[in-house]
Amino acid sequence: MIDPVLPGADSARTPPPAPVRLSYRDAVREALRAALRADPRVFLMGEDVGRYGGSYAVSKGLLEEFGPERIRDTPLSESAFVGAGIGAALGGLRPIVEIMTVNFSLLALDQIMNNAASYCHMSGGQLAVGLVIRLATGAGRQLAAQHSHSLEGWYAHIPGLRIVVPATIDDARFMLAAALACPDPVLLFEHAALYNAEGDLTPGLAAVDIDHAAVRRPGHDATVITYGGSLPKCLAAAASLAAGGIEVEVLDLRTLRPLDDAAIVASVRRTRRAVIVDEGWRSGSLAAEVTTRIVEQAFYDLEAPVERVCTAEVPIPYAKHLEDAALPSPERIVDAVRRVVGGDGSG
Amino acid sequence: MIDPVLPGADSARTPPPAPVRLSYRDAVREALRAALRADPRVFLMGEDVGRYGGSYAVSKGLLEEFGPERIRDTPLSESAFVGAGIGAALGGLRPIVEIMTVNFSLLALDQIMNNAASYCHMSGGQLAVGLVIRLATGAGRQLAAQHSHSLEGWYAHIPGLRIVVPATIDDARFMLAAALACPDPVLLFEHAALYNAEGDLTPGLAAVDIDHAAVRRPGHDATVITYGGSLPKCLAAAASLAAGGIEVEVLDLRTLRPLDDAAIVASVRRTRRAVIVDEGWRSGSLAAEVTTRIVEQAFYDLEAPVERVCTAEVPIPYAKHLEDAALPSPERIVDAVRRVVGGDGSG
Amino acid sequence: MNAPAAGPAGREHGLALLRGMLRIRAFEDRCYQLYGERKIRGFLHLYNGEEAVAVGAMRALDAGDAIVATYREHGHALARGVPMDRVMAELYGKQSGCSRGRGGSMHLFDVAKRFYGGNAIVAAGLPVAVGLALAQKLRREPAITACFFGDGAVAEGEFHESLNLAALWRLPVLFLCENNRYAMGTALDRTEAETDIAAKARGYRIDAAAVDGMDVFAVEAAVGRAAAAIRGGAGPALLELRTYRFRAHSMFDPQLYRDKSEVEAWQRKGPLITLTTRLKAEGLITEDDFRRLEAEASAEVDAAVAFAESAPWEPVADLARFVYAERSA
Amino acid sequence: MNAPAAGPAGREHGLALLRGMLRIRAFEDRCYQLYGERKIRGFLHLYNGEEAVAVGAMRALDAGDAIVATYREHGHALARGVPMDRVMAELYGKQSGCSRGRGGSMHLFDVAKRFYGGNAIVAAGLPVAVGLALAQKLRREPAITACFFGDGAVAEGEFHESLNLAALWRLPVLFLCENNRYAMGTALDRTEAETDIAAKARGYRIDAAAVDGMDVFAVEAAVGRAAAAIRGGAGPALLELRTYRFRAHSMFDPQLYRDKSEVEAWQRKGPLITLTTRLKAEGLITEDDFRRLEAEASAEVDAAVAFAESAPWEPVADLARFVYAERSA
Ligand SMILES: Cc1ncc(C[n+]2csc(CCOP(=O)(O)OP(=O)(O)O)c2C)c(N)n1
Ligand SMILES: Cc1ncc(C[n+]2csc(CCOP(=O)(O)OP(=O)(O)O)c2C)c(N)n1
Ligand SMILES: [Mg+2]
Ligand SMILES: [Mg+2]
Repeated sequence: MIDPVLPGADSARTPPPAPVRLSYRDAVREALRAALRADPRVFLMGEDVGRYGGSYAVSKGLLEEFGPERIRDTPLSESAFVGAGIGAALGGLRPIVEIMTVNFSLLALDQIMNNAASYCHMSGGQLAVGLVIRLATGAGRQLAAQHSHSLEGWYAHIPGLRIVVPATIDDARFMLAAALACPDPVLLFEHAALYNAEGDLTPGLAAVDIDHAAVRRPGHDATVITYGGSLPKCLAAAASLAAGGIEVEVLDLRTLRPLDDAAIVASVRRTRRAVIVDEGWRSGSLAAEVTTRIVEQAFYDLEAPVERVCTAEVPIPYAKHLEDAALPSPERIVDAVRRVVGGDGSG
Repeated sequence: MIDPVLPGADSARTPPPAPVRLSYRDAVREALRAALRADPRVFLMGEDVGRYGGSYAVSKGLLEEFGPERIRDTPLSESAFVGAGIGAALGGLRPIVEIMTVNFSLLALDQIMNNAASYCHMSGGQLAVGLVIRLATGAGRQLAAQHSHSLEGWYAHIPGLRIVVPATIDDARFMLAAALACPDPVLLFEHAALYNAEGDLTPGLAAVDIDHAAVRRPGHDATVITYGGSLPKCLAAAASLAAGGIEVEVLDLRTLRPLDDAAIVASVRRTRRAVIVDEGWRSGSLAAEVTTRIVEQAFYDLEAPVERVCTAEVPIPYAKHLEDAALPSPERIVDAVRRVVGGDGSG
Repeated sequence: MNAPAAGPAGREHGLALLRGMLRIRAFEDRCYQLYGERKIRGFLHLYNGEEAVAVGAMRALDAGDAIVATYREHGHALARGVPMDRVMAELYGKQSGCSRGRGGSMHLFDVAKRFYGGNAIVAAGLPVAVGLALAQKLRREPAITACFFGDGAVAEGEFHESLNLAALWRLPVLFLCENNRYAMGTALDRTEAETDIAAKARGYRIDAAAVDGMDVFAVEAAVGRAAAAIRGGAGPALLELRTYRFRAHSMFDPQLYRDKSEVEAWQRKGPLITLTTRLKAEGLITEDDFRRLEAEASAEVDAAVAFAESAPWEPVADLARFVYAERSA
Repeated sequence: MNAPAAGPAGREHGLALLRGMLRIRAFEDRCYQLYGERKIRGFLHLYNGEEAVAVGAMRALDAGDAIVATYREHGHALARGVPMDRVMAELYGKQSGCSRGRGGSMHLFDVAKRFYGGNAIVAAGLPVAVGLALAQKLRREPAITACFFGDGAVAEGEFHESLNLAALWRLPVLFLCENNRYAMGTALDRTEAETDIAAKARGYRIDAAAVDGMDVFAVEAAVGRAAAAIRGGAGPALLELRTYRFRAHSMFDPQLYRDKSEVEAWQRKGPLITLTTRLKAEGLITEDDFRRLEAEASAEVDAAVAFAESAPWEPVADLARFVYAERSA
């Protein structure tokens, strides 16, 4: 698998190691392993995280290394084991709860919104729910309506939660530690289509923050704002636009709550045009919030209406051609960029 | 209580009766009674709808009139009785399921999103879930974080659902019938703060649609777009602005999904300025969606950035002064209108 | 297990059950192959080893009864009479599929057969079944609702809420728990403090029994008895059907959680072997009969594949259809 | 009811229990009055009639144990030792309230007392209690978690999921069901097919017993025994505490669902009358003792009201504090 000697905090003095190539899946696993090693209060709990090795093979091998107390298979009881994660956090542990996919998190929403997100405020600051919930998210694998939700943007509506979305190998490897260092409930969304993606860890990198958006490709003709599973599509669109002479800046939001307004506004002020790409259903999408923030904070800088490329407003169908038609694609992103750059959007 | 001879479809030939004054609560009750009388397939089910008379006294007296089969008290099992409503609809009945408040609907979200909203599409059109779910919503009565949600805008993200929000006595009285006539799952949100509001039924009115927004006050200086429990606040703000010479148009969305884009755009094209007022938390609010639609469809008509007046991003606190500070108020609406009319919003 | 002895009523009965089970087995084996060929995609959960449950149960139910199933429901759909070619076309994602290609393997529907699907959220079918039964009761219909779910579903809150509601309101619903001993990779004794599922039903005052789910006659008899009682007004019942899944949970499962030897031991008492051996021993069928039924099943699957291959695709322009019901003009 | 006879260990014991119950009664009666004066707002659920449960249970628990309660939790907070003035200030919505005025009646918290609140979503505290107990077990603490909930909570899926999880993992949690026979206006037999709550626990292999919740000694003894067993590693337990709510569900309840005579019958066997009569009959206390304790309770409530009246308001500028944890600098 991967080089066991990963760059760590204490490697600061040694020369940066050679780049390590690994998959997003392995990066998440390495993040889990590092967290479990670093802090005895950390444990992982969820359906089939142990014996089965995780439904996406993310936690494979961890049961053997850390034992069943810390790699804890749960019954199918999403509400109870998420609530148990909340309680365990209050009791002094640092739980990582895996909800196999975001689709099943609806069963735990009461615990997430009414308890995890509310305890701190409603106790006047006495309770801190230092809980990380990991969820696979997204469509694209023909899993049909009940298994294809992209609800991270929807969850970002809820005060009291932090929503983080690793889109790169570096973030898959290091966002978990930042989430665990945070005293608040953090939902960490991993797009299932990314697990097989491979890439290099940035040599010498030992940590990332979960506060700032990141420019993944600089450009000046328009800003393409995205996150998670849509980032590769945006980068592909950017490359093909560049071939046609249009240089877009690709901004990876990384954290959906709280949003990094400064980074969004700074980029849009420069490029004066924005396209938001987001796998959520269009109405009420995170893209609507980002659009609104741009309107609120950079209205007079805009040269064209903001465009958004989202998922069609349908429960995701099984058939591949229908599913493809429902989801954001590099082609749709290219078209949207051309519209904002051409300035012929509407009006 | 109220005149039993309500205007009905068959009263078209008789002269319109004198205006009937009643409370929003009584209007909803009358709507329920009329629906139960009109169609033997209709029944009402939920926690404490029968013996207790409804937690907001809405269904008081219905058990006596229609009996326990049709006014059906349920155990505290939100997921099961919402799912049972779905199944009963599939089985040929026309259930009205009451979830006592939207706060408890989180426990039924899986049934709502993965079943009610998905069955039609995922069965290729074979299943129609003709179910009406009624929910009390909103804050303002010092009920604290777990009992003060305004999630109707959040629910409007979900394809397959229709979201309707009666804000007036007429709509409280007649939207239910329109919802029951619709073959799709309809969520009908009643703001708890409206139940005691009194008003006149429009004489001769026998039905309303659930497809169109309605101008509740015409004006030309700006459009204030709102719905539900915020409508009275907007009308109060409009009145006080009018005293200062600013005439705003107040648009009541009535239906949050699907949105009546035509009405929104038509009004904003006229006034060239918009303020959205929505009791949802600001980030990811319905106001963001409405703002984005205006940007997408009327960008070049806008003279100023759209403003939104939403709830502060906090779990609602108990203390009155804090709760008041968190919620939209006529004062905050007036200020926002002054900003868009003054044109000094940002930039 | 407290189901009394049951056996074939004669040659035709035996042949019918065997035919039903062979059809499912042949269908599932072909699906496995077609998945390898990428004709079928998404999640695919096969029913090999559990055929006696669907076939025995459906035979004991009436055509007017409503059926609710899970994502592992090919067998239920076929045994219920959903045409095999339309099921196969669905797995291909074609317009002629029983869900117009929108559902796929986990969402087979056929309202004409009162087959209410295919649900991919564990336990989410139970409340819906309760509602279908509520409609049957309020409409004074003679029908009942049969609801299939796995052992894994028992841990979900909806199991609890649904059983209570059904019992409280004395609804005509038959809960059929297919206990194949695993929920994905998690064995029952690692998800339930009390592993006797039938015993749990008592907490709701629901009649319950465990049945040998490898014995199609036992299943048919138990479901028949329970259905008759429910139809007679006895209120809901639960049957725990003890069975075993021969294949992996889905196509992505390396099966780290169980030994090959365990699988083999169960295969030796598999429902098809057991039934065939018994029918032959009782002189009701011959090896030729078996071969003929197998050939018929194979031919039906061939025809279903041919149908699916040549079936049309839904036009992309129709993507947004059926999000809302189409009102007849 | 299978709790063996239990009684006072002596005068001090009896006085302590009586004091605890009188404090709650005096507090609740004042709350009722203050609601009428609009000093307290929102939902207010009073505990009159159920005092023996909180007082008996808390006395049997250790200071290190964690407590999870419901929206009807004034009694639990007071019995646990949350200062009465801070509870009253909370009901006033003041900054000095035990939740800084943000929680109100339904959300009393005091982490120093390991009092984890006040939850207004029925049954939502159970999973949290399971998690607290998981932490206690993994951290090898000697403490246990006691989780209070009403009879209405039993129908919720979270009851089922939580009991199973606690039993499966043998967690040190004591489930305390306050069966006051109604969930708002719905009597238990109209929400549960099986109304014997203790019997339900068997479906999870959890030890359970029903206890006379009007008898503070019975409660104390039963909770003490259960807590000791749990501390000894026996795994979770459930007690059904049979009690009755004397007042309306909340301040908005016209009580159409029960007869005055039923309430009066229960009031005659109320926990305070029963205890006082017994202590006097056994010669452990006098009428003077009773009067003194009542006066003390009344004085404490007066002081709490005075404290709440003069306590400061949280500045509006601090509205958005505590949405996220404040990291120490
Ligand atoms: C609510 C929910 N949680 C998790 C999953 C993921 N999942 C799919 S199938 C399955 C196992 C279910 O086991 P069981 O109910 O025994 O049915 P079987 O697959 O054995 O037929 C799980 C955990 C899901 N689909 N729904
Ligand atoms: C999930 C949920 N559903 C409904 C409600 C509304 N509600 C508040 S209290 C209550 C009754 C609860 O009864 P019980 O559990 O017996 O507690 P008691 O009030 O009798 O102490 C209901 C239905 C709620 N708070 N939470
Ligand atoms: Mg199973
Ligand atoms: Mg109760």
